[in-house]
Amino acid sequence: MLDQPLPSNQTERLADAEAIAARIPDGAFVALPPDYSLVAMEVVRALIRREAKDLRLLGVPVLGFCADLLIGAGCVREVETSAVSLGEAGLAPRFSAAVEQGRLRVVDATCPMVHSGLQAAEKGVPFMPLRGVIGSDLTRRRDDWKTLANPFEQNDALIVARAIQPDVALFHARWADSAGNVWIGRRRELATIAHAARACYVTFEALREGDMLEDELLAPGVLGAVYVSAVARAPRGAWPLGVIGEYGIDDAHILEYARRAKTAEGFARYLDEFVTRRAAQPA
Amino acid sequence: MLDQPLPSNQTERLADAEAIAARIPDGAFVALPPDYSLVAMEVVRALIRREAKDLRLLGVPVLGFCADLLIGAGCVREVETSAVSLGEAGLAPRFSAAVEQGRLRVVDATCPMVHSGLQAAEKGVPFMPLRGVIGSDLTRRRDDWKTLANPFEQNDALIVARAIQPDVALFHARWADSAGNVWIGRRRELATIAHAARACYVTFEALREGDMLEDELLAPGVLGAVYVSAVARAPRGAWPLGVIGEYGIDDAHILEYARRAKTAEGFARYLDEFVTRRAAQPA
Amino acid sequence: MAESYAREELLACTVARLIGDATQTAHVAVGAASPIPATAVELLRARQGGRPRLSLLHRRHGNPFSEGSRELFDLAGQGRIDVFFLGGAQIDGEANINLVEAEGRRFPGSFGSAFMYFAARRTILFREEHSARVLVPRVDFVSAPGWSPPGVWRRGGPQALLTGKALFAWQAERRRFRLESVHPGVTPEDLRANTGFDYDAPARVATTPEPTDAELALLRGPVAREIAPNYPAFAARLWRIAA
Amino acid sequence: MAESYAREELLACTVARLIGDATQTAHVAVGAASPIPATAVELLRARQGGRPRLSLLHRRHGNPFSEGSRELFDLAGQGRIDVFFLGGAQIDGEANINLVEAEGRRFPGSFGSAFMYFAARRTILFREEHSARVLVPRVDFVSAPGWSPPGVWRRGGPQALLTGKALFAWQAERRRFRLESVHPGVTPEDLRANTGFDYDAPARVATTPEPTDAELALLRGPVAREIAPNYPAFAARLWRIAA
Repeated sequence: MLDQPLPSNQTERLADAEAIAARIPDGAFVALPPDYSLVAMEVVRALIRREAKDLRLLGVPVLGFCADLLIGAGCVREVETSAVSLGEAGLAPRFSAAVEQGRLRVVDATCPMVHSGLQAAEKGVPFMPLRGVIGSDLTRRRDDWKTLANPFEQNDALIVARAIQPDVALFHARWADSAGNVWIGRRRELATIAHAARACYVTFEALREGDMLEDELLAPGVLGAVYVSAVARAPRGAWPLGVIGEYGIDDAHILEYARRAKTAEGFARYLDEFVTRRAAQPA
Repeated sequence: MLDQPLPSNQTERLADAEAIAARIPDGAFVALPPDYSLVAMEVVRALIRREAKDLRLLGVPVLGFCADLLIGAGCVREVETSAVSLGEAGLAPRFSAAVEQGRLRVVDATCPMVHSGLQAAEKGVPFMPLRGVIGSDLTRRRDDWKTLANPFEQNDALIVARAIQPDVALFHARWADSAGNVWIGRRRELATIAHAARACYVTFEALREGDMLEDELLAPGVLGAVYVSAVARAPRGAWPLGVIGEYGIDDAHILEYARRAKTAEGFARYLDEFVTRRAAQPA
Repeated sequence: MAESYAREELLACTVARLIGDATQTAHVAVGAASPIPATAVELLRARQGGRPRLSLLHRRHGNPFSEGSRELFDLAGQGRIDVFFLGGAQIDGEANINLVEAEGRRFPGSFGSAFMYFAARRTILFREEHSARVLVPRVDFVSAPGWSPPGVWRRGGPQALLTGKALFAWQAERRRFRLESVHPGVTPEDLRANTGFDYDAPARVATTPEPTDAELALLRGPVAREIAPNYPAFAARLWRIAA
Repeated sequence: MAESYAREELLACTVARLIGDATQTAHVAVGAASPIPATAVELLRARQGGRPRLSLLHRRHGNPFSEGSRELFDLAGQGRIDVFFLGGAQIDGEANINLVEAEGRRFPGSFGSAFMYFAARRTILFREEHSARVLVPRVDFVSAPGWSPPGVWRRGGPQALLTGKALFAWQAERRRFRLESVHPGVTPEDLRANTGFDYDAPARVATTPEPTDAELALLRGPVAREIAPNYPAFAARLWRIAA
């Protein structure tokens, strides 16, 4: 798998979130950040509008609101993640219902194993070792985790995560620039998934002229264009999740969602109001 | 080795580079950045003034001017590095002389193996695998590198680097703040060595009030105080090397050094003029 | 006895005692949603001049990390996390925890527990609900095991289990919990009836110490002000303080 | 024939042809000190609307990386580096390179060669000095091997060897160099006498094409302006242009 090299991109500028959703094919293995990181919610809504099917979601390392929405809308075949939760708003209702009714396969992980698997792909190595995990029932369901003897020590076994190479890294950024770079700040899990994935699609709040990599103050928070397949502007594109420095998480909306999505009917009305109908509106 | 946990620091503020040099004991295994990164040159000079002995230097991943100075001054027993070079100023003269005269042990490495060994320590795992390297004569001299079968593939061997845990990470930063954080910008190899090392000493150009981790624009370039044992102010502390945004490398000085250090006598005069005598001056 | 206090305040004071003073504990990490462990750490910090260091994973502003969501796990791997907290949909008498599934119900998932329970130097198990449904003889799914056999690397493990009714200490050598104290108003019989697993208990069971006036003054002053920005609903309910 | 040109300009044009056009090459990385490969890439970029992407390791301002000195190696591991350059204190007829030690002399060290030679899709070997001292039958120390046996992962290897006197193509199946061309003014006999290793050669040896007027115009205009800030001494000497 890893012998198929990843591309060096010349970043494309696309029109909007719909255009990005159109690039993500049915069946794709899509890596997504947690709700407290930078989630490309407008693309998630566009995926639901285009009736994406059979997606496999990777939580880096956990999933939340965006995954619950995609699962409820029937776009998802499988999730590989350390958790799916709405945080303080409680359990993810569509996720729980889909699993309990046998409609969704869950590949249960634990956070640092996800990070290690992605870091292996980032380095182009087939696996990475980790301490702990041995004795957890998680290992019984993962044939991509194996135990391995420490070659430097007698009688010392470790678990190893096979490299995880997503088809798509998808997230939102505060800024993109003319050179195709995006600014992700301290959310470095986004850099890791971009490094590891075959394609990386990013929506952004605002465009900056010039090249952020030439600015030593901005550069540490930049993901370089070489990793970015395409970008599209999506103002408030993370809503109802947040973008630090721009807007916070809309806690009231997430609570309202949690309440409505307890039933399939309530979820359908939520979709109709906040996802499907917006397609008819001008951007 | 790695079962001895690393400390969570409450960063100390020391008076000057001399005070930091006093914390670095003879025989310590000291990780240093390359010349184009942020080298704590004033501490290097203070180590020479205090006549440090038997240091082991780790180049992350290469060494330059600072190592040549320490080697020439007799402070170094061994270097573990992918290269020692003055870059455009040519070979490192005191390094070459010490090796050719059998006075210095070199543990030859290759850049990504150094990074992988430090990343292993950063994660608390005993080793990390890497592609390539097999067939290089480097492997013959390293009992901390082993080949290992890929557990996910038949007939596929990889090389693994044993975790590298330096006693000391030593470097210079543009800023420190009241909370003990330091700003290293995009020089992330400095974060890696700080994460991996038992102690981390940092000189800085200027102090910022407050906590840089509270500033989302600065935070991506911050190394958090939890990793920093002690800091000390050293204005122009990287000279004749540079600090991006503050001052550039003094190429003329490095060329002058390269010329003088070709002979032991020339080197001794250089030390006298630029290292030893400065001790008598007020800070 | 102290003036009247909330159950959350009792629990926070108990957690603070478990963490211990700054000579024992340099760095506490608090994940996920519960504000009570964070309150306990802030209580210690108010007493001890800002120690121990507190890393709040989901702090919305001024998050302590600059390496993304990987950094907590790397910190723990390095041995730089002294105390961590875990809960469970189920917790059993061997200190195994289950965050995945029980009785046909799906829970969020294991998060980082399968690593943190090994790598943090001490883990305090914390679950407010104390019932035979939660505290079971054997978890349905081991997200993270309470102990590991010889030859499996393990830096740390459970220190104690604190619930809304009682405090248990973990006896590593016996692989069993021992009842330390019941909270005011709980009887040992009540406790036994609501606990699904067997545990050791002394002949005379102590009562969990109530918060002192000094503790309550700190909780309702500086601690409340530190907690409010990150746990606004909790602080508003408990102390009527706005973020 | 073109107007008079510098040897560096001939070498840069030759490197540009080896790299190939933008359909073949998306990303070239240039390490260490030599400005000639960087000049070649800038020549291509001037012709091809800014392609291929050039990552200059030691660029002092606007360095393309934000993950520190690790990023180049991770990029190569991912397969995102199409062309890389390596030299050697010694290079032998099996394309092994030695950057460590020879005849009692110590050189800087292997840098990232032992990884990059495997992971970059193509490596162009470049060394201006062409002598039997540098081009040896067998290197004293293998920093990085020119080829790997079956079963050893290797994404890429040598494409060619360019020196101040000639261009050799690498024949992977024969594990030998083949002489492609000698630079103007060099005879095949002169070359054989100054090369320590054996190589294949055609009956009639071609001459390395000289820079065209169009190439020279680009080199001395836009390329010089791009190169000057990062290689000031080189640009000043060759084109009398300041950084």
